[in-house]
Amino acid sequence: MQTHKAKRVEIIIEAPMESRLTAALEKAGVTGFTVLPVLGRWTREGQVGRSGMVAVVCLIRPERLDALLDAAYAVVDRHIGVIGVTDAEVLRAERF
Amino acid sequence: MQTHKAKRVEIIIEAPMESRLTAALEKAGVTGFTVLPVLGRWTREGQVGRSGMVAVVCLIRPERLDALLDAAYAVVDRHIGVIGVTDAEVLRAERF
Amino acid sequence: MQTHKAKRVEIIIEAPMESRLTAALEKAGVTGFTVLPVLGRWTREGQVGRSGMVAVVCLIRPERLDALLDAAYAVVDRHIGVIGVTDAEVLRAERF
Amino acid sequence: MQDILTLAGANLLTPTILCFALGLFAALARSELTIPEAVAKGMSIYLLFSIGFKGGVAVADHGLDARLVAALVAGLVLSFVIPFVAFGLLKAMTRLSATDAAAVAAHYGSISIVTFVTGSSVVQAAGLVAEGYMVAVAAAMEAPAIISALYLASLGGGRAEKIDADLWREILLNGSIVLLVGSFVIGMVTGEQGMARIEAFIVAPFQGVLCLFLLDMGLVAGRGMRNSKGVLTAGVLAFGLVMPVVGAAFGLAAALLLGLSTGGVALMMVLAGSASYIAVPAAMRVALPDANPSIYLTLSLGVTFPFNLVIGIPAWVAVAQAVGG
Amino acid sequence: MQDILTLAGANLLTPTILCFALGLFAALARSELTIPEAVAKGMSIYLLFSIGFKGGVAVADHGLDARLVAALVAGLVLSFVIPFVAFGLLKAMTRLSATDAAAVAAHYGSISIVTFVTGSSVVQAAGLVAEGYMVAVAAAMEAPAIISALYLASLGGGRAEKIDADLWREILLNGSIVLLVGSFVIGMVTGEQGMARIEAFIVAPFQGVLCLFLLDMGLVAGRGMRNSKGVLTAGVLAFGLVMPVVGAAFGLAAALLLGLSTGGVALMMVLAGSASYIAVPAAMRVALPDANPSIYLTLSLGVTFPFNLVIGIPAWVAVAQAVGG
Amino acid sequence: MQDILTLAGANLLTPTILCFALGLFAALARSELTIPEAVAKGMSIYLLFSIGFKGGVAVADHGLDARLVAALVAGLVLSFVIPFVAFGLLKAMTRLSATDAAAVAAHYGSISIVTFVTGSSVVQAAGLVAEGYMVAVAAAMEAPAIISALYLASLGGGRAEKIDADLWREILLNGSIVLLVGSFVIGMVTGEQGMARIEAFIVAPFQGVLCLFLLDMGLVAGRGMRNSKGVLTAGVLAFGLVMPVVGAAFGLAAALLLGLSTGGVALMMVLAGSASYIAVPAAMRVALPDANPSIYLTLSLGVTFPFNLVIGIPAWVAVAQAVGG
Ligand SMILES: Nc1ncnc2c1ncn2[C@@H]1O[C@H](COP(=O)(O)O)[C@@H](O)[C@H]1O
Ligand SMILES: Nc1ncnc2c1ncn2[C@@H]1O[C@H](COP(=O)(O)O)[C@@H](O)[C@H]1O
Ligand SMILES: Nc1ncnc2c1ncn2[C@@H]1O[C@H](COP(=O)(O)O)[C@@H](O)[C@H]1O
Ligand code: NA
Ligand code: NA
Ligand code: NA
Repeated sequence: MQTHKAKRVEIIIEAPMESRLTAALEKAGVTGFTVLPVLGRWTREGQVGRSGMVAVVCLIRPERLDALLDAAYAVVDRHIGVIGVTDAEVLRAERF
Repeated sequence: MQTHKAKRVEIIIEAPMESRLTAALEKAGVTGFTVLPVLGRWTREGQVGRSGMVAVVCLIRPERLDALLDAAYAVVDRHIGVIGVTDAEVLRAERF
Repeated sequence: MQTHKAKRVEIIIEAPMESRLTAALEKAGVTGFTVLPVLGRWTREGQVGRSGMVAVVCLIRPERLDALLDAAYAVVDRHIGVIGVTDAEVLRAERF
Repeated sequence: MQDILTLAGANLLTPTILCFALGLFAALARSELTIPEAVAKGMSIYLLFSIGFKGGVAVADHGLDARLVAALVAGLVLSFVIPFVAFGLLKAMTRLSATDAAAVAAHYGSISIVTFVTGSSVVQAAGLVAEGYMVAVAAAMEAPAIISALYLASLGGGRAEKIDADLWREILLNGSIVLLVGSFVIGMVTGEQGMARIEAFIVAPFQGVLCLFLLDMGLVAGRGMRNSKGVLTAGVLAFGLVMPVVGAAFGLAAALLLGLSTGGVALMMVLAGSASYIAVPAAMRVALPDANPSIYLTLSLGVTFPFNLVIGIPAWVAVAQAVGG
Repeated sequence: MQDILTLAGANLLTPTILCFALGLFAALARSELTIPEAVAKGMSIYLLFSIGFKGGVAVADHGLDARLVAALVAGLVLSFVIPFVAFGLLKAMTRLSATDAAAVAAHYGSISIVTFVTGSSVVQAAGLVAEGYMVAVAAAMEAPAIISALYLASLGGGRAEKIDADLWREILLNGSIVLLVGSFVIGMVTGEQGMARIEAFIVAPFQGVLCLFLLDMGLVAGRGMRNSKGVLTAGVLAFGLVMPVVGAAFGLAAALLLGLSTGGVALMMVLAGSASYIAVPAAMRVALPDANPSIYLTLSLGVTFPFNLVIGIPAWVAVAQAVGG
Repeated sequence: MQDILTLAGANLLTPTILCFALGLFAALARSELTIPEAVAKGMSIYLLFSIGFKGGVAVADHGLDARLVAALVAGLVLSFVIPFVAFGLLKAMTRLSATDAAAVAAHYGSISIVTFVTGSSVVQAAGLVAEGYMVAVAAAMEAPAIISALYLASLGGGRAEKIDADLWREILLNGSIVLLVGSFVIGMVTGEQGMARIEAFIVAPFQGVLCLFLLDMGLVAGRGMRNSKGVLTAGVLAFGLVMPVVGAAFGLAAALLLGLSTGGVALMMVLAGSASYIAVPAAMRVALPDANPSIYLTLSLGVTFPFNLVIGIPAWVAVAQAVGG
């Protein structure tokens, strides 16, 4: 099956920063991402609201990686969390 | 530690299609997969039942990749969602 | 943006073994990991307590991979579950 | 008319409606207030179980009404027929594609169980007693509309999936049908004795749970509105306000033909005038994946649901009283 | 005998049992009805807290019974001993490996708290009053069977993990033991005054919550049955029906030796005849990972639990009345 | 003094406090007992809704008190001012960095709604009636402290983020403020009539839900204590015990100036003496990411919250009675 080169970026970030991160990604031209819940550690900081960490996964064309990382880094910078990048392939390149 | 080449396939798909996808994977000879919840966007389509998106992760032997992608593609085809593939290594090849 | 080589290890393991695995990882010098929930199959083994499977994701420096895999393997050994490793890159190497 | 306005006013200032408004406000103001998915599902299971069980007990009390079967058939027919009406209206009022129009039509042929639950409590507050088997009618009306819609879509050249065995099962045994019919039967079998055992759980706290549930509905509807700016044209929006009235009129006609009680007339109007936002959207994702969910969800949950809550239900109750009294 | 059948019949047509049946039906018919994990856990916490607290208040009311300690010891002994009986029966009736047989045996030495909760409500509905400390006995019976089973497994050549400090803690401080004993103590300390404060929460809605909880149990048991087709041979299945009777007989003997009240006799039979499906499976995954969970979970949850619910509990209550009256 | 001790003793042996202690014990003993996140959030939504609604109904009943606005202003001022006091104390008593000290100060200027809820039920148990609008005061006190703290942090050279529009919205429309104020308004609008509809849900089970919620708080606080060994120096710990007394003294002064009722005086002390662990920590993660969350969370949840529950609340009630009577 025909696949296309892509990068898989995984950003683990504090939940209160999630909306800032996804807004930055959208600004940087990212067309889609998926947010996964992370099992909590103690910092249950928002019992009515947001809490803990989340993982944001994003598959993008390699040439857009730098724009994405710049945008993500600007948000994560002083915050705890991790940014990892993997080589990947995707089906249906028209969706990216 | 001894590792073996494998492919890591990650399929992000609408929850109402999950059982169709996993049935297709099993038919295609996939021996195992893991389903992760995805944090909801608005489409809370099934308050009693299934809703949102899920991520299906599957580690398989490289030679089985094509069969898996064909099976997955047939299900996902007209639906929203993403299929990404990464090179990986696994321990305990006897389990794959 | 400057990135650094790393390994991404993904361990899918029974929830009752989670604390044993993470303790072993910490002993092996792993500085961080993320635990993701897995959508249950039938074995709802702990209605007050822990249940099902979890996915433990860990980004580490390549040179530490073997120590990690040894530690993880000792815990997972006789248990069901999967250990997969992918090449990755990380930002902010000082955090690893 | 005066009556209707008074009733609508009284209905507006109940905790339930105000909770819905609070949810809408919070979502539109982008507050991060959320009710966890699991809790919302838990409350909806509670409401379905309670309403089904109470319906069953009512039937056990008053004996099986000869009209039960007739009412069920009427419900099935309404659910089959209304999508054709809705489709026609959509074609006249909007520029939606055949596929989108068919998907929307399915929602309006089916029913919203929360609208029904709210309607039941307004009927009761008005001092009326409806037939207990109306919950069975509600369950009967959930699915047929889907079949009509898929037929309409394929007529219109859309690529509707075949309804295979899996899809049939998903449609006919969807969670809310099973829970509603199941608890109805349990209520019927155990009757007043069963009620005595679990009354403190399913009757007394009902209104309060409904409040928090509608708060969540408001949050969900409000977030939907925010995310689908520009999805709805004026024509589509108008459809979302006109169609519940048209549906309710069909419900009224059927109810009068059946000779239902005043409460039953009101509930039949509520059912026919309501639009699904649970069972049908899930079925559409599987069977009509090319239809745009933003359109049908925003219409059903963001336009018609609030309309029914605030205007529709009190109006139908008043109409039923005018016609019945 | 007549009595037993009448009681069983009456027991069958309660909302609780019918809810379990509805869950079973929905799962076997592959309906997608589900109760969120978090809600099911929440209900089980509620039930444990309520039953523990009520037991404690009962003890506070009636004073500490001299038999409390004797009953606790009896519970511990039963939990230690029954696995040996179960293991012997399994070796005679089935071809399970020593490891699998030991794992199954652990489940039957331990107890099912939901069976106990249901038993308590049947005992109460029969107009009987059991000793409040039976909840403490229930807690005492959770863990010892695990130790017997690991011993049996290592005898049989199985690779049981050593019970290290972590595992001891997990076994002895598992969630349901801590919650049950904790709320029992809180009930004992705060007595009627404490009860007055939270009665509206823990007493009145109890039966209703139990209904929804058993609905979930039915769903879980039914899904287990579907997924484990072919796992259970006729011999294993027969064991799942015989063992609760054997266990209950042991419970009866112990209860008569202790001189418990009629209600207490019934509950001791219920406990000894029930099989764990929460604490023990988790411990087995850690300590006997080679044992097949499909076998022990299907047996415990899919065979013995429904048997106890429908036949066992009413039968034990009738036996207790026959013996006690 | 005698009175205070008796009251404190009576308060200690209530189910609510004992449930908190059970949670603490379970967590410190490393039991795996947990309450699902979603259920804990559900209970906190219930408690907020209930307390807000009841406050609104009380205001509807007694008419709008002239002191409402004055009390709101007093609450705002307290929340703005207390962080400066706390910051000064921290600088004197500890070696925390300016950033950490500012973050901690924000928590003590803001309030803990669960402490308030518990305080309300102790006030009520003592036969006192507080002003209904105290819940509005509670809501008003949530946010201002954040602004003071960011000012303090930037004074101290810390890198506080600018409060942009998003952050303002998150602070002012955080979930608990919206729910508390919203349900307060709904209670005020629907009054006794609204109360009659949902009383069985929001009044009767309240104490019981609070028990399970405090069980969860105990678990969370206990796990926090375990995970943050060594984080708190003796000075920081002392601050966590002294600051609630200082805060309560400010609250007392404000309440006397306002001329509140005895119950109102007690609640104002409870509010001023309590420390946030929900809204403020989330805001600090965004606005002061360099501050160490272990410090402020352990202090607020692991030290001051239990102190207030066990000693603070009964003491403030006794003081209010001494002053007011
Ligand atoms: N590039 C992407 N990377 C990761 N997930 C994506 C991506 N695009 C879409 N998704 C996921 O697929 C769902 C449907 O997206 P779409 O196909 O863009 O409508 C989204 O909610 C995401 O969870
Ligand atoms: N090939 C695989 N890829 C991804 N996850 C797997 C795979 N095989 C097993 N798993 C996960 O491991 C669990 C136990 O599977 P098993 O070891 O096959 O009994 C499953 O529930 C899956 O979550
Ligand atoms: N090496 C890592 N691999 C995966 N996740 C990590 C890693 N380090 C930190 N995390 C995640 O980031 C969160 C914050 O960690 P830290 O930045 O170490 O305080 C943790 O709770 C983990 O979820
Ligand atoms: Na309809
Ligand atoms: Na047993
Ligand atoms: Na304060």
